[in-house]
Amino acid sequence: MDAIILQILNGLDKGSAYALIALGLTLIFGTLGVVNFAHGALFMIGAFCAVTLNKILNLSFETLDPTRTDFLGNPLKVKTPYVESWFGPDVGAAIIDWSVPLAILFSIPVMIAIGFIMERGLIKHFYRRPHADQILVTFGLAIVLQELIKHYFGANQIATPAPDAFRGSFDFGAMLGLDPNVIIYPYWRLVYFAFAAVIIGGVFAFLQFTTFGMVVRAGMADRETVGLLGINIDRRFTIMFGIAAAVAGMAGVMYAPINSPNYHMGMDFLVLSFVVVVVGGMGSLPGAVLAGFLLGVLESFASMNAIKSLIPGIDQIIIYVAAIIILLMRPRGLMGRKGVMED
Amino acid sequence: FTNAPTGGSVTLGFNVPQSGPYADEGADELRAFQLAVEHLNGDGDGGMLQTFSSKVLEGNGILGKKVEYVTGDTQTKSDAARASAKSMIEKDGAIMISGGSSSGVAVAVQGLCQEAGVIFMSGLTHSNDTTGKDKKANGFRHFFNAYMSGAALAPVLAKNYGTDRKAYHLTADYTWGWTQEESIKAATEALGWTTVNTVRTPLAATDFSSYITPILQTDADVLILNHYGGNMVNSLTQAVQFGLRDKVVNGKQFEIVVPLYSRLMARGAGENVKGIYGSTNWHWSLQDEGTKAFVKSFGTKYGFPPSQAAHTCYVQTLLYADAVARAKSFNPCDVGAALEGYEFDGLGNGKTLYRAADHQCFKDVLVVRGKENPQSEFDLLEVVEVTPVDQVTYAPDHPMFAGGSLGACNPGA
Amino acid sequence: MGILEVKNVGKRFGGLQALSNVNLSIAENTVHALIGPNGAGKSTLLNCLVGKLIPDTGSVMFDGQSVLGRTPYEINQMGISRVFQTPEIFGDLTVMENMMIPCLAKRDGVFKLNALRTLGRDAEIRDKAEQMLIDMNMIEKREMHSASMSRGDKRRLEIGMCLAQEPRLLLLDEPTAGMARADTNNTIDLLKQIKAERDITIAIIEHDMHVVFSLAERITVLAQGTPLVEDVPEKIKGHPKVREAYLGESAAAA
Amino acid sequence: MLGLGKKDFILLGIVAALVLLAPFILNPFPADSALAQFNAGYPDLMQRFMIFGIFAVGFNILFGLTGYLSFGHAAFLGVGSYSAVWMFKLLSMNVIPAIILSVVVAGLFALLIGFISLRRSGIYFSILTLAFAQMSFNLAYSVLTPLTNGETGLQLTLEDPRILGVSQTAAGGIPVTNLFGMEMRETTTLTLGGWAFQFNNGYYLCGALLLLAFYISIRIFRSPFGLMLRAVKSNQTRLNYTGLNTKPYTLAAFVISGMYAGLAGGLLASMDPLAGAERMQWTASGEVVLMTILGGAGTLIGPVLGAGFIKYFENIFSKINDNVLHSWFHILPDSIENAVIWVVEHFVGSGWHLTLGLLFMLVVTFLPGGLVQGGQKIGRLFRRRDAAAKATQSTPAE
Amino acid sequence: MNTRADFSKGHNLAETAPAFLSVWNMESYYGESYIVQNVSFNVHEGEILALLGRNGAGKTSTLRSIARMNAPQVMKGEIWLDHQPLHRMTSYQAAQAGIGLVPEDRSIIPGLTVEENIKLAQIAPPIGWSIDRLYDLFPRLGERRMQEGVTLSGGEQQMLAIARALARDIKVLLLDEPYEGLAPVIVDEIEKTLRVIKEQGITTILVEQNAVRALELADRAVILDTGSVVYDGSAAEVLANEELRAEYLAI
Ligand SMILES: Nc1ncnc2c1ncn2[C@@H]1O[C@H](COP(=O)(O)OP(=O)(O)OP(=O)(O)O)[C@@H](O)[C@H]1O
Ligand SMILES: Nc1ncnc2c1ncn2[C@@H]1O[C@H](COP(=O)(O)OP(=O)(O)OP(=O)(O)O)[C@@H](O)[C@H]1O
Ligand SMILES: [Mg+2]
Ligand SMILES: [Mg+2]
Repeated sequence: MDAIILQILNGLDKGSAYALIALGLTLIFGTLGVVNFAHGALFMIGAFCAVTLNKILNLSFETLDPTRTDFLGNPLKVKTPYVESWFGPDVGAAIIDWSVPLAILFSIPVMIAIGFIMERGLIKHFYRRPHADQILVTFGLAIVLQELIKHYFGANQIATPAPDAFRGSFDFGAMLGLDPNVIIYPYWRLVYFAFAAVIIGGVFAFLQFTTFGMVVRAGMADRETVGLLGINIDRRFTIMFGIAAAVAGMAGVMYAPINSPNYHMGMDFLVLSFVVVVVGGMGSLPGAVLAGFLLGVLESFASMNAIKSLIPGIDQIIIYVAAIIILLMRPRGLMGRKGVMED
Repeated sequence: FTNAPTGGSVTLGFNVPQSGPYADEGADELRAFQLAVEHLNGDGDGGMLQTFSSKVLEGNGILGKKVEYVTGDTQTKSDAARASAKSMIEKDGAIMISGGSSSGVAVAVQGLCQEAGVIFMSGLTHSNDTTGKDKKANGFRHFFNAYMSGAALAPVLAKNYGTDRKAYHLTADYTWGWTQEESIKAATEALGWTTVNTVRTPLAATDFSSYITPILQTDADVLILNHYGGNMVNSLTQAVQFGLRDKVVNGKQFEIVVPLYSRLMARGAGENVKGIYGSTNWHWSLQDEGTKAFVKSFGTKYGFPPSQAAHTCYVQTLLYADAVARAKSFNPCDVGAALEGYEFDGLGNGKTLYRAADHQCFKDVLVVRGKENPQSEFDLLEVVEVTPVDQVTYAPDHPMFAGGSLGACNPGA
Repeated sequence: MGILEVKNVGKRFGGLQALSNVNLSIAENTVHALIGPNGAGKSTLLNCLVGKLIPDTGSVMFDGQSVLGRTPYEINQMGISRVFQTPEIFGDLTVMENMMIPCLAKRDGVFKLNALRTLGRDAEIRDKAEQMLIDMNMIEKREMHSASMSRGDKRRLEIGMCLAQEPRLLLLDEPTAGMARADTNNTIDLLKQIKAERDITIAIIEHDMHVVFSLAERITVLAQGTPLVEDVPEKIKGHPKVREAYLGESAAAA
Repeated sequence: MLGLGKKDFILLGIVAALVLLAPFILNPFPADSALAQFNAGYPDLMQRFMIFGIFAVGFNILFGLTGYLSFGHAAFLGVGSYSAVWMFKLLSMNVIPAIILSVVVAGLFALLIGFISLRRSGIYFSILTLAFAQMSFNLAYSVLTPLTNGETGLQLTLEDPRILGVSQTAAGGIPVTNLFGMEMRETTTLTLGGWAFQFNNGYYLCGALLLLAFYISIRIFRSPFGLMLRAVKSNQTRLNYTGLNTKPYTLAAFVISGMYAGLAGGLLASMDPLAGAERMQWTASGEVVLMTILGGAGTLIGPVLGAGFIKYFENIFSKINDNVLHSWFHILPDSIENAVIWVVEHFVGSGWHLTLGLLFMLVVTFLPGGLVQGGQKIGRLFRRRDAAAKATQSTPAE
Repeated sequence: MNTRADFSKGHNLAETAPAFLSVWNMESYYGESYIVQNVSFNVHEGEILALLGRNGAGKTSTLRSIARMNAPQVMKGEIWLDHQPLHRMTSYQAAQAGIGLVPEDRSIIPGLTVEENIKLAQIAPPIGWSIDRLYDLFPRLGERRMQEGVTLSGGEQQMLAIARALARDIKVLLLDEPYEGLAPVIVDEIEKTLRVIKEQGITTILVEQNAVRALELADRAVILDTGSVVYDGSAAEVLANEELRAEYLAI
């Protein structure tokens, strides 16, 4: 029983990560109709916003400490971050400690700018091109972004810890009056879950309660006609792209403490996020979110030992099996709209 | 024989991961190779050539031929690695291939070199199979292996954590992971530990939460992570996040063990490695002369200390050159014969033997622990014990290594 | 007994009863027109005949066989061809290629794996397609990319493609809409000629009364999903209900 | 000729000539010159050009004609490779049975996957194929290790129970793949001055099969079947209402292109008897998509060009290291040399991916029809210049 | 016949124009094919102009050029609407400047209901008729307001397309074959509507295959043939002139 509750928690948590990535992707892929293979790269860049901010906050001046030596036997250079010298060691250390949450604020303008540049500079020429061309160009872009990050940050993962305040786990069991220390869940993952809920809610509200969503949907179905009605669809597409990039970026920032970022993490998530979006159904935001949670929970259950011993390797393929079954049972995924990318 | 050097130079092929998750390790290997070539050609400070027990290398290349090298990208895929190695052999006339950062690639390239008739001096490969069931006459491994990790680590674990422990394994679901799991399990069980469960995790997994929470349901009190690279960083970070290390089970503090450590990658786990035991082939903080010489020349050139992967690649290059010089021939069979059963010292791991029966080096193994108070960004691990070679030696027909045979050496066309 | 017998067909879309109790019999070798106000259910009825929609009730028999439950291509192979209200052609292909496809479908059936035959040397198909293009007065456009034709031309091409299949029953949904008067007249002539030359039954939906009255031998007026009247053209023209609900003053005067 | 039109026959002729002369064409620089780095005329790479050419040509039959974008085609290549290696292990080192088996197995596998996946179209189809391929990859990497040897890949060993043949050669090695005794790896080297041209048996086998594959693909493009496939891409509704069942057409195209992939896989294994699971990964499937689009989807020769392009970068650019750069630029003054090298090294060696990514973007942005379109543009430029020259010549005459 | 008498060829960018809507020397291309060939005509405020010609004559292309759609591309010439240079605008700017086009394929937007299709037209200013007023004009649309626009019957779609144009406050209404697919009674209705619109001062260009009907309604007529203007004059004259009709309209 505890095991099941824990796996549901895991599933929801995983699901919120999937849903968040899929949400950003579906804004571009499901709504603008651009097969954006660079979406994973945006997610990765988001995570590197956290790394970068951490680096910036850690910018240090060096002093030589003659009493200690480095690995070559020379006097050791001791680094003191500027923030610590400016704000005092305590406040400074606290700022550095909180670099991941701070990076959210940092990432929003950065990601929106990246989204704008990407859309204005590149993607806008590809709305009318075949999907295959979009794949080629965004894949190229993803590689380029990835290689740039690799060049500046290396290929290894970079530890990007959450603030100390979020270390440790919340004890659900104790709260519910069960055995303590059995149903525990890390604070940061709970934060991630809440954060995902807020972002998903925010995006939904924006698209639901403004006509923006309808206009973009219409623009994707028939740009020409929307233009005839006096609407500057290009601008809205750009905004949409910016939002999508920001969502991807924030998802990345928040994920950094769970999964130390490296340049490759975008590609690792790419296939999965496409699967989630398509299983959710093209053009449907709720579908993407639902599929994210569904696949997250399924994956968690499939990795339970009891199930694994029954069907070896099921945890490796559950997502794909589920995708196949869902797509065969429902022609347009869970909630897909007719006619969107069906040809 | 294949690619017999005709002109004034001889070409070595360094096949390392330049893309993919192990690219940094590959880059470090490449640095080491370049340094080795420099030293062989008599440039630089000579590095370990000064401390090497064999003195036949004179800094004038190999057998008087200048050493040149070509590089390629394995992409950590056996296919790509073989293609790259083939191009070195077919196009550039490389006579020895070295490098690599995973066992799958090592075994695949070793097989290729066997068929093509060149020598393979493997880089970082830890699976038992490389010199076990997949061993090849033309292939040689300096790096240690999973069995040795287990044999070295188990006594230290028993000493620190007691002999009455219940272990839970998370294992990367591919050949290397399996051999490591098997080795560690056997070694720890021999000392009285029990194994609660061994769970395979998909290679592509990045979120291990659903493999970690079931541990909370068992009475296991040690978690052993048979993971490497990104898997290791993520599973360790997440296990710590889940508060495993703060847990007390069966009245004992819960512990995590990472049997194969890589300093480069441990950085990705940050604080979380502190106090965690593991093993490693070599570490720059060793104080023997060979290590000091190598760290000095590497550190002076590149500004940071070398990794174990760099060390093994450097050493392998010297060993190959030395074997050629001693055999006075580039013929792979002669070189192989010179390496087989060769005993040497001064290359950082103390006295070492290249065993003839399986082409595996036998030397001391380091047990390390994540350092509590690192002095610098490179100072992540501390050596807690140097396990003597006798303790990690096994019979060539040990069941974990059985099944293959070296076959005959192949000098190629 | 007509070649097409529609009995009691009904079709519902959500809250809308698009067709109810439609009974229709089309006699072999006649031209039968379906007219009626917009949204009367004419196209829906056609969709039920070709397998695009499955009626909720009733039966549809073509030449004594039921078409219900068959796929569009099976129905087509039975001998029913259809021209759509908005032209459906192979926009990426040339006019000639467009025309060859129905010829191939006629000859080779629903599927034939003739992957190693060369189309360019298939004189039979080529001649037939060319002849059809000549008949349709489009031969000079044979190499044209069909998507870049004007809409009237697309429609003519589609009619030609359907005729090339030599169907026994040809269903035309507003075939001359958007066609210039001259081409409309040509099309009328062509249909009359084909009618005269071979055994073919034509059901035509049209709002252009000129076309309807030039071609039709019988007319059914559909309104709100049910047949209002069915009669010969002369009677329909003067029918007061039809005048009021559909024709209006100007058309009736024409 | 051969049932081809004149243009197609010429195209086939050109491809045949290129295949035949590739050892010369791809080796333009003397072996010890600084630019020898750019030579691609060594057996392994030439074989790869041919093999991936076959793969891409087959993929193009599906994607270029019907527009169905399969994202799991690498699975067929992988299955082909595994079948071939098993054939070598169990039956004989002759490549013929191995290749036949790989084509057949890949075809059957494609039939199964295609039958299910083709129930959907558009992106839904793509994701279905992707899911199948990723499943195959994941299983091959771990659970199916007894069959696939997992991460390491399926290799020949000294203990293989070869029915028609020996487990070990007299010298104690593993026998090599051959075509009725003609060893695939056998290479004759022709040294002419500073040049060393390599002629490899395996390469010519691959070349012959590429020509055959290419020829069949031309025939398919020009056949009624090919027309139907293009019609599927253009308008399925019309096709249905013209009495044609689209499903068997698309399925046939899917199976044919799966068999091409199987052939490519079988050849890969015949040239180098190893079958790795990564061959089935989505990146491998993505690669063939990129090859096809890059070269020009729907064109006959485009996919072959695209395959050559990508494989060239992967194998040649990745090998240019600092050392090579220094040898190129050492004539420059030190500071400039270092600056130049600093710039260039981002794009070669471990930066080869960056170059590839940039080229993808440039090609698709400026040559929407892929490399083939680039070729046509250049061709037109010349023709126009010719025409202009003629025009100026003829003006005075008027 | 008074074809382009009002201005000289190669007219430069004067900031005023002789008429409410002026098209000067317009040349448009689909890719490399030259379709609208040096077309000029004027439309006065409140006028109905019938634009006639055979299939493929370039009528649709002319309307699309005026509405500044992406294809065909106007490569040369000027288009002025009420002193605004349309030729320097993109389609949405032209629409905001007062152009309303009812395209020949109706372009109902998939995925949107009838009402959403109309609402969409009222997002960008200036806004014209209210939704209720449009439903009064086309009660049929009111009945189907929640239905997906593309599932409407052909005639209903036509109504929706016209309603959508009127939902914006336009100065010029470009109608591409508005009667197509409509029952004769409805055609009568729409004709009446066009008269109402005219009274409100909206200028209309009407492309129609049913030339007689169009000419009866229009004040003036322009006839195109293979992309060029071959007649520009009063509508009545065309109706009266047997030869003209036979030559260009085949009626
Ligand atoms: N898929 C559908 N969903 C809901 N309603 C539909 C659908 N298809 C058609 N309808 C409705 O059914 C009615 C009949 O439509 P149909 O297309 O048959 O009319 P029609 O007689 O062909 O009219 P027109 O002459 O205007 O083409 C219309 O009111 C239409 O809105
Ligand atoms: N997208 C396109 N690409 C290339 N050529 C086109 C395109 N659309 C139309 N044309 C060509 O432009 C010419 C004019 O077409 P247009 O649609 O303007 O004619 P039209 O007068 O509206 O004819 P219709 O009465 O048939 O609608 C035709 O010859 C047509 O072939
Ligand atoms: Mg209709
Ligand atoms: Mg038109």
